[in-house]
Amino acid sequence: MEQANSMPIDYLPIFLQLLVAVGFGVSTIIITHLIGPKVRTENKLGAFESGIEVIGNAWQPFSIKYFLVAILFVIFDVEVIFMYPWAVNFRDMGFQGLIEMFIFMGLLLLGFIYVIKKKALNWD
Amino acid sequence: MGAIITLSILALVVLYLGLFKVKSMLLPVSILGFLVAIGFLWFDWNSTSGPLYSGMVHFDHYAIVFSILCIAVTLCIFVVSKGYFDQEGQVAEYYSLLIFSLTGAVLVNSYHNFSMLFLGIEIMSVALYILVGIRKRDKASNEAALKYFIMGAFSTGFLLFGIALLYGATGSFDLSEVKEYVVNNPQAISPLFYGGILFLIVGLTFKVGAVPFHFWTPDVYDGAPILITSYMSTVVKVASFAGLLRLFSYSLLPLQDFWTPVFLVIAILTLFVGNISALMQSSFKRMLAYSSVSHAGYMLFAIIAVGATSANSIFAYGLAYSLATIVAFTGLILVKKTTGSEHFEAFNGLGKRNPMLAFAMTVAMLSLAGIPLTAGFIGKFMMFSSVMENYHIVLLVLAVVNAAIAVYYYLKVVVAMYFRDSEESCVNVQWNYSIVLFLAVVLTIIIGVYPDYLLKLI
Amino acid sequence: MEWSFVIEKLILVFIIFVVTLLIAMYSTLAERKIAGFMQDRYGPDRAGLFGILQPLCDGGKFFFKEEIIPAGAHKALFILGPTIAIITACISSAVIPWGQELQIGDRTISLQVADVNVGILYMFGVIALGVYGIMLGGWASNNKFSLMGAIRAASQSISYEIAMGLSIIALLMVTQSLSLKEIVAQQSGFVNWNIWAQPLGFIIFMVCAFAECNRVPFDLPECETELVGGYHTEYSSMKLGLYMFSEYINMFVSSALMASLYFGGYNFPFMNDLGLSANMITILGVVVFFIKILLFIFFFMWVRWTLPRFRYDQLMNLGWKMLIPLAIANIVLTGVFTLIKDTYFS
Amino acid sequence: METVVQQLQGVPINHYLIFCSIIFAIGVIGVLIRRNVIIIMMSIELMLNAVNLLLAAFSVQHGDSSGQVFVFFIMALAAAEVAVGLAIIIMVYRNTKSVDIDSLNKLRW
Amino acid sequence: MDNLFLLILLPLISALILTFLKTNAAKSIALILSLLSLALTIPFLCTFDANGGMQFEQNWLWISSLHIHFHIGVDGISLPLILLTNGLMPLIIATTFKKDYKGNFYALMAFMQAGLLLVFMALDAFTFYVGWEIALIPIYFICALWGEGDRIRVNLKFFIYTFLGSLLMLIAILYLYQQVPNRDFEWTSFIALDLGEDTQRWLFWAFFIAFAIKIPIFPFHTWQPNTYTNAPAAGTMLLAGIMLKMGVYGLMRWLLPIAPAGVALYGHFAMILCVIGIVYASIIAIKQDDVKRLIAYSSIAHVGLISAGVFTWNTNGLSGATIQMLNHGISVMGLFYVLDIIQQRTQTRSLTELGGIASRAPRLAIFFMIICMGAVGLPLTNGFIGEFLLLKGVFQYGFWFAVFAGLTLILGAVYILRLYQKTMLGEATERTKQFEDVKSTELVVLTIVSALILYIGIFPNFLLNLSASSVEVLSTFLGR
Repeated sequence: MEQANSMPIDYLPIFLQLLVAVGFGVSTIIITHLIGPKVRTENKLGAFESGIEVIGNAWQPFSIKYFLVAILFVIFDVEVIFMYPWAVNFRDMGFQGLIEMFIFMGLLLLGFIYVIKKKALNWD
Repeated sequence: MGAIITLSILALVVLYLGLFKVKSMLLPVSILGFLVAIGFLWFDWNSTSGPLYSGMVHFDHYAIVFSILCIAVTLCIFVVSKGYFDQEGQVAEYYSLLIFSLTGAVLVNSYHNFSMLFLGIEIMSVALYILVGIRKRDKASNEAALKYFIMGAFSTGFLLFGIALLYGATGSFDLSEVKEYVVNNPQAISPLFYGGILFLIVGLTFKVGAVPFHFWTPDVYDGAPILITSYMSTVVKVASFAGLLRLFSYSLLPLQDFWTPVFLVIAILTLFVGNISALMQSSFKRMLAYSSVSHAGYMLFAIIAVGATSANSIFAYGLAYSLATIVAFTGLILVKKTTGSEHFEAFNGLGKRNPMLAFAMTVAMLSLAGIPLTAGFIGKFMMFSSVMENYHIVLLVLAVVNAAIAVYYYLKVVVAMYFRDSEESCVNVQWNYSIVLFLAVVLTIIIGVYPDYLLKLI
Repeated sequence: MEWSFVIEKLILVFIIFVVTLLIAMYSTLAERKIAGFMQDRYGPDRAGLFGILQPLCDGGKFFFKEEIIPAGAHKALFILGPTIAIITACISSAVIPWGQELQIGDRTISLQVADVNVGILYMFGVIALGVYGIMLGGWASNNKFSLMGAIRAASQSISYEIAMGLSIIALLMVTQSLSLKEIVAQQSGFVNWNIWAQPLGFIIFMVCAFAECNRVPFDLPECETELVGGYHTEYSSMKLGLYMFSEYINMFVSSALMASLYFGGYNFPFMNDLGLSANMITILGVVVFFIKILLFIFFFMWVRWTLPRFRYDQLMNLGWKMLIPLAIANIVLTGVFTLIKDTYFS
Repeated sequence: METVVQQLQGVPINHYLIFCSIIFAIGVIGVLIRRNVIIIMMSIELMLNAVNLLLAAFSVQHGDSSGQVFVFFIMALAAAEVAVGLAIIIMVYRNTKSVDIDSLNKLRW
Repeated sequence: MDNLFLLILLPLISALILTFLKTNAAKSIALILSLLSLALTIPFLCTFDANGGMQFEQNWLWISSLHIHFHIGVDGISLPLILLTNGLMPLIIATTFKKDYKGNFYALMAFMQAGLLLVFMALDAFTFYVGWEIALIPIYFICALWGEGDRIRVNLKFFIYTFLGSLLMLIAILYLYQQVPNRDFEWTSFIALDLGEDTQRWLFWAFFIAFAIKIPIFPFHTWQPNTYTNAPAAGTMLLAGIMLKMGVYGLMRWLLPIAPAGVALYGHFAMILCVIGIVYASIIAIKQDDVKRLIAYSSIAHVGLISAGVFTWNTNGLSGATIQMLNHGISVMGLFYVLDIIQQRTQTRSLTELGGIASRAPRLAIFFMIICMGAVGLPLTNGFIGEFLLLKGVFQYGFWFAVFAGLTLILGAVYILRLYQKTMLGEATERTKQFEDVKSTELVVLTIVSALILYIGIFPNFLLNLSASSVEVLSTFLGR
């Protein structure tokens, strides 16, 4: 590849932008905190549940499906990571590289079909 | 290499068989697959040219022998497992995960590159994390899975740090190149390298369950379903040791003076802690768990006294231990079916309730204890003689004391079976159990009487 | 490498920042105006001419409203949520090439904040971080609606991230580079735009972009009919503003990304045949780029007022069962075609 | 400014080593002293990431890309491990309603 | 018919056959098979050439990678023991005819016989070790399965004790193996080794402890009285009659030739232990009320004397030990049998509850008298010639040793006569009133035992000739 290696210096501007963004975010929050009115009442500080009495705490277990999605995401996303280097270089690798990646994707797909068949992604 | 591919494909096929609800095919297909894999290994025997796939794996005789052992043991476990997991409703997953884990084990046996060691160990363990917890409602199983997971991942961290340090020192993950580095710079070995070895030792001893990194073993072995325990204490243990020995006998051999003392201490501690804890157990399963710790201690002897015969000795020991363990766990399953208990008392009167099973258990216990004319004796003999080769006489004396302690708790089973009475009914043994028991017992005795061929394998 | 470089970059960052905020602010107005236009009404038109000062009023109101932190909430995370949202939104634009180089005196000024060779990975990393803002905010509120919204948002965005990543891979196979600058530079003229090589990839990418921005028809996390305000139910004052802002900024950045990845970025047809000076081309390029971005933003809004919202299971099914297989198929096709072309037709 | 850049580019390997060791140690200590399973898992991830960083640093030092490939392996397996681990934790949580490691005391001798 | 291996094979086969016999016929079949074994031994006895060398050697490569051979052969020291083993087996089987043992009991006995024979024949250390261990397993089962009292704990102790000892021996064997230039376990290679004194020191202890536990020599004897007491009669006969000879034989075959310097250094100490054992066990035996315990302790005393004879390492001591091993086997078997008969009829082993049997059962009284005389070592009984030689040997070794060892004769006479008097003479008690005299198999067995005792006592030369030259050879190892 003809492109040069990135030097750490190339990331410096990103750092600058990060500083600006943080500065903006933090300052707005501080400013609103300072200039906004502060009249606290019990009702105002309670959780909003459309006017109904709050029962318990919101921090309790929720549907397992979301965990399943999260777990699947972790797996699939990491597998995708493997494809990035290949995708960038795949022309140099030619058909052999293609077939190897197809095997890899085939396995991924097998897993994927398994997940679907197991109805792990069915929301009902 | 054919074996690894076969096993991987087999795992997928089994998974999909389960998906398409052809449960009756699961066992035949798996067994067929195993046989094919063994066949591949068999035909590789004379064509061991060198590392394959840019030095990733190397199927030398050592790897082939251990791989066949692992596959064969798994085969036995499969045969026994017929009907064992039916109530779980996820038989295919169970089979498939076991095969995946086995693939990892084969990889650990044959690696020639640290990345393959790492991958192998991880494939082996990640599948097991699930298998240990396969009984979703059983709290013990859950807890075991969690403990195994945390300890496994933790030890992986150490293993990886060690590998990273070795890489930092040598610039390569290849075993040959690491060896070259050690051989070429005998004077100027980087401190990183030594640090790396220590971390590797920590990581790998975690995996083999040697003291002081053993504390997960009893809980996990106890909590897991019996068959999984038997898999863990046979295939996983043997494969881990094969991997350990491969690394230390091939790449790190020239630095023997550095790591031998470490293993020496570990081995002694392992023996004593394992044995003395096993002595105090009232649960047979837990006793086997601790005894497996102590067996790890004996197997470490081969690494302490690494030499021309250590591969053979660790193989003989692993084989004997695996056979006996399978019998022991199979017996436990059968007994648990009628009595519902995993304690020694469950075996009471087995000599009358089922004499053949009692005989098989007796042979297994004697083999574990290392009594002559059983395979276990040959294993212990090989270990002792290899240690003697390097004149670690003190170690040997300690080992002997431990062997005597071990006899006590192994005989506890025999005592229960023959000398105590029980009102429990007869124990029925289905044909699949009988086959495995018969084979294992016969092999144990044959190896015990005539191990010649076995000891010349590698 | 001197201080002038830093100052130059600071100025650039500042300009981009201001532009981003402006566009975000006026997107809110545009949204309502377009809604008006679509529904045949006026939209806001009291503040200034055509309501041009409306965003400023809204912003001012945000600042002067009372800030409420519910008693049951986790204070630190409650504040951290919107902060992370806005920060990730703001820094994601760092690797987008806004234009070619400007020549001022003997200085060559690049109109890209940072040219890193893994620009695309950077984008994805930052966008993926965005979900933390929503998740933390929703969880810290200790409100069941918020939590539900947050979880939905998280699930949705991670689900679509896979398809997005896969569609990008197909693009990478064409461009052979991870540097956004490089990718845009490859698309000079009109026929080289990646949209011609990757139509399917683009569609997948776009759908995913919609989902990542939580825009209709994928705005499940904040659907008023089910979840009151979604993850920001408990938020008020500028913290709510920050969430909204970050959402519009995300839309802006997504548009920019789509424009640069598939529609040539600052490239426009015949740009090298008009005989203009380099600086002129650059400036024209920037203008063209913004036109493309604005078109995309318009498209976002158009869709919002046209399509109904998905049901949650439909949304997940679309993501997992349609887009991922499609994206994989796209990769396979791209790979095969590219290699056949390389081997036999070159 | 110059010096900053040069220093950035010329960070000696020892600094990486020490840095990674510290992160690794934090991870190890986290695993050993924290009681919440989730945090233990995060500590383990920290350990793995320390290794990743170290490998990447060594890889650059040796001018050998295999170190970075190894990082990929680690990432992939860490993901698999996390997936399985999370599943186990959820399973345990559903049975015991707790993610505290001390509540898991069924298996003791 | 000079195939030694047959001798080992036959008991193994009979063990296999007997395992599956569940009927009463097992007893007779076991007896016939053991008689067959005995018959097979006769040709060796006849063709044995007492020249001090190994004979009827058989040598197969067993485990080639470790150069382990299956090497067996006999010389003048081992042949009497083989004779003892094969001779006592039918007798012991015959003693069990009144009990309801099944085939498995006899299978274990046959299996043990094979192990014992292997020990006595082995000329390869590995073979020896294997025999040593496999003789242990059946006796453990016999004692623990059919024993009485606290049999489980007691036998476990016995097993672990002996196992630990034998493992120590294994270390020594492995060490020697490493020393042999071409790496084998051959006895001839071992004794040809030129070992340093330091090595021989610990080698001595490794072997000595292993054998001392088995014999048992004070202070390694603690397992013995309980095990003997709780074992079934046949088991006790096996233990006392044959098995403890394994230890003495081991001393002579392995310890003396391999570590002569070790023996020279520590033999004195071992002698002291033996003598302490003699006196200690005799005194305890006098105090015993339980007849089985009494004999158990007497056994310690007798074997102590035999071991002392071995450690004197002169011709007298050694040949005394050789012959006394055989004699002690016969006498102690007879003693235990008589006690077993008494116990079966009276249901007690307590001396206080016995008495006056002689009047009810005169035949038994006569047999018992003969056996007791043999045990005490009166002239014209088998014990005399052995003890005479042993004491002579000990006297040669040291005067004071002989004095103390000689106590065995006096003390032995005391407790044996006390035993005889308390059981046979005096007033009949509750339990002995209905005492029936011996008949049928009991009669046969007792007759044979008594005949042997008298025959050897009168014609000991046959046995002495058998072992004389081998003992000569053995004594030449001293001071090497």
